[in-house]
Amino acid sequence: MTRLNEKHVAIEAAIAQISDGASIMVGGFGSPGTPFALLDELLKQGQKHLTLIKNDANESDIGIGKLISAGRVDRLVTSHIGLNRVAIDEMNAGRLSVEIYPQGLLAEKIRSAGAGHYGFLTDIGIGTEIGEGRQEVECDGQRWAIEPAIHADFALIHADLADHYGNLIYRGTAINFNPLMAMAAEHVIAQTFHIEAPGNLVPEQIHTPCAFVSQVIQVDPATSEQGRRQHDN
Amino acid sequence: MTRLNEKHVAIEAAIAQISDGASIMVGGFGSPGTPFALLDELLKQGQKHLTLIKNDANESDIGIGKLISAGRVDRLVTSHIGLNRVAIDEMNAGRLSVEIYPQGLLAEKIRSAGAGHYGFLTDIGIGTEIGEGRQEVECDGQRWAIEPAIHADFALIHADLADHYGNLIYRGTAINFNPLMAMAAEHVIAQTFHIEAPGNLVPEQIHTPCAFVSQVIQVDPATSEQGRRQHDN
Amino acid sequence: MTTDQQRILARAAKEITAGQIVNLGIGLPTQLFHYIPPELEVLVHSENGVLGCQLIDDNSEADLEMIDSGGTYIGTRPGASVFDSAMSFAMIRRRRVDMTFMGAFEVDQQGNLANWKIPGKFSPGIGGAMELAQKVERLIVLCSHNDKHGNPKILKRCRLPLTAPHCVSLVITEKAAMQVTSTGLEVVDIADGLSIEELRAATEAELIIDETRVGRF
Amino acid sequence: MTTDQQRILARAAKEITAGQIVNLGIGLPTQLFHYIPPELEVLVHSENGVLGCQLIDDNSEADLEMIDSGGTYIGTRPGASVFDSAMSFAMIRRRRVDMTFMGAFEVDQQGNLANWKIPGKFSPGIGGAMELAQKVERLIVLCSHNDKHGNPKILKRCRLPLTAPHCVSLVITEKAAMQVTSTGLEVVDIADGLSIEELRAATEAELIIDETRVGRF
Repeated sequence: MTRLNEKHVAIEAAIAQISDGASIMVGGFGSPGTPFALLDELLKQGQKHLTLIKNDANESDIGIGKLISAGRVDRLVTSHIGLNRVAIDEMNAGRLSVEIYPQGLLAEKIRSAGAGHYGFLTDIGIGTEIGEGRQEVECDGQRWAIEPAIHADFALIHADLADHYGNLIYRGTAINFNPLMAMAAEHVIAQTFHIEAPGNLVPEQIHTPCAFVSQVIQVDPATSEQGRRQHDN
Repeated sequence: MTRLNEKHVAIEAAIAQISDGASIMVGGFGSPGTPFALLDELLKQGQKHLTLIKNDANESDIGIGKLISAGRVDRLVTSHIGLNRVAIDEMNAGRLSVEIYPQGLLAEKIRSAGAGHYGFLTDIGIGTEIGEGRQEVECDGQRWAIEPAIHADFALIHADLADHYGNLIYRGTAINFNPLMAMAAEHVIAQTFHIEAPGNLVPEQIHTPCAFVSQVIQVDPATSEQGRRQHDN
Repeated sequence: MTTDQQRILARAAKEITAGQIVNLGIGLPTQLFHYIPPELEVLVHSENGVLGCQLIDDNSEADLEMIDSGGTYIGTRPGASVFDSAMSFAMIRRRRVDMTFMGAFEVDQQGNLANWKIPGKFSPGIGGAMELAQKVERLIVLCSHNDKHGNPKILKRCRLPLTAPHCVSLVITEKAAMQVTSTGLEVVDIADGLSIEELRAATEAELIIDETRVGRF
Repeated sequence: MTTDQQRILARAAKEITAGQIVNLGIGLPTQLFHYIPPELEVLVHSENGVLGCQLIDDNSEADLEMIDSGGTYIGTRPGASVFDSAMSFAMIRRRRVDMTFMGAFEVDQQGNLANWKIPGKFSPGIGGAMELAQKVERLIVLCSHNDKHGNPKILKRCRLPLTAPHCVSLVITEKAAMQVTSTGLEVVDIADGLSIEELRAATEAELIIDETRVGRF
């Protein structure tokens, strides 16, 4: 692990650790919680053949939508891509491999990696098309589907507030998948609007303890889609 | 579920819902987080043949230690009972059935019920005495042990702060098993030092959302072991 | 909003009572926000991680980190909490959400529901629908009685891939409110001015109708 | 505290460096708190749910809701967090704790550890020891070299039920610091004034000793 006292780094150096072919968990449900600045830096640096794990595909011109549109993503593990027409077209054209899970199972598969398990046993989806092809096991006279953990090389996280050790606090519905991915990935890069000195965060209010976080990057809300209104409904 | 607007009740009525033979999860790691007032009321009301699920057995003259000493507990599911001489003696005399799990597995078995799973797959303890007798399954060429979820009729929880809907905030190391048990048990009774009107808790700071909590009871720190210094080391 | 939709929503709102936790699916169900009076102690769950959301007055002053699962900017009411996606679905799988309202492509007289995929045509993913459908105690479908070509959506048996089997409690369309029972689909209420024959003609499912008990809405 | 224990602790403290996350087991390892200077940026993890604990000066003013896993009242240092037991052990199983110090009944030259049960005599439960032993990157055993009857505790093969197999990296006793390697137990340091022969006589395990490289402590 990165040492506590060496985590606050520049965005370029943090993202440069990602190589072609990497698997990357990306926080966010829609726009809130999506680490737009980290994704824009990834777009700029040019890594390709990426596997992304994210609840949704953002919209086509923001966040991971930009990476998909630029042909940089080979595979997407997700629960819903309905708001991204480009992702749907790329999937239908066979250029983007899309693996779809029910949202709560996706969350738990990531959390399962974060808890250090192989996976978990569920009754969700048994007998439906989306539950086909899973290994099952009989326990207490009933069939249960095995849902293996989802692992990744990197997680890109958006937090509201951090300290220099990498303790993270999220805000509003920007929490979503971020704390789960922070536990799960091998290497965790978190962007945050504010970085405080250790001691300035209340221990009970920390959502992700610093032990899970490899690097923290301070970003300006005004420089990315983080500060952009996405839709007007 | 209890309706949101009907959760703030008297301690007698809440504990009176528990019958003989009930299974009860009890929060706490040592003294912090142990719901002493709820346990004292349970002692007073006289329910017997209880199954308790708690990290430890407290000390013999406080908390669940009192219930064990009074012969009210048939079975204890725990990770360590080293500080309670009476519990050890009762176990050795065959009057108390004790089921021991590694602490993190105990936490996850409870959390697994709280997440609505059958259980999870782990490599913890494979090849050791404490890992014997578990159902195993082969996935990706490796053996994994199945750890089934632990369920309970009731959970007795200690929080620092609540609102009338049953949202809970814990403090310090009194968090421990409380939020996990609050998710897991069928019926969740939480004691708390302070009860606020809904809206007075910050949404991001709530550890246990009210959806999981059946009743909240206000207790006075001074009336139970909650305010007693347990040891002087 | 059409008057048909308003009729559906007004009928649906009667199912919501004080003290409940309610999930509103994307589309028409979200419009139920407008039918929940602020003083009613109800917490609306949205599966992206919030319990206690409510409408905001002025979208231009929205908090950019507060949306519901449909992407609408929202506020919170007193008693609200926000949490991660694992907690949000634990709440669902543990049946801590009392009721959910959802749209449907098809629903049938066994209470089967199809609302996520039209093979070869529409498959953006399932989102949170499967777990909500499978686990929430009471699932109420809000949908038009027929599709835009006039074909029935209330069927004998769903033909599309299911979201979950045997999950629907009540179906509310502009024509009727129909309860799923062990013996079939029982009509509770018929729309004002609609005859039983007209309702049967617009429906593929066999409807159980007790004329002495059926209400109007 | 005995001088033997002080010798063990002083040697153990050298393993802790700035920026680490360290877990201190119940008993002797907890005393390492006294050897971590406040200015050293180290967070002490305690498995009951705190990262960043430290000693408090005045026990009579202790916060009654702040203990470590051994039951000692503690405070926190800047950068600390508190969390539930699932999170605490996720941290352990995900190898986010860099190092743990533990006591031992027996340890052997394969790095096996027994420290939780003496059949028929002592079996209070395993607590968090198994997961710490199995998953923490670097496990350092702190124990007396021999039991109170003078019998060796550093064995060829453990006889008691194991906490975890092949988990120990380094063993520190009052007589030696011994590293577990693929070829056996290699002596890194010998206590001042102790001869190699005396060390071998007090030890059941076969010791690998390179006289030109071994240090003193």
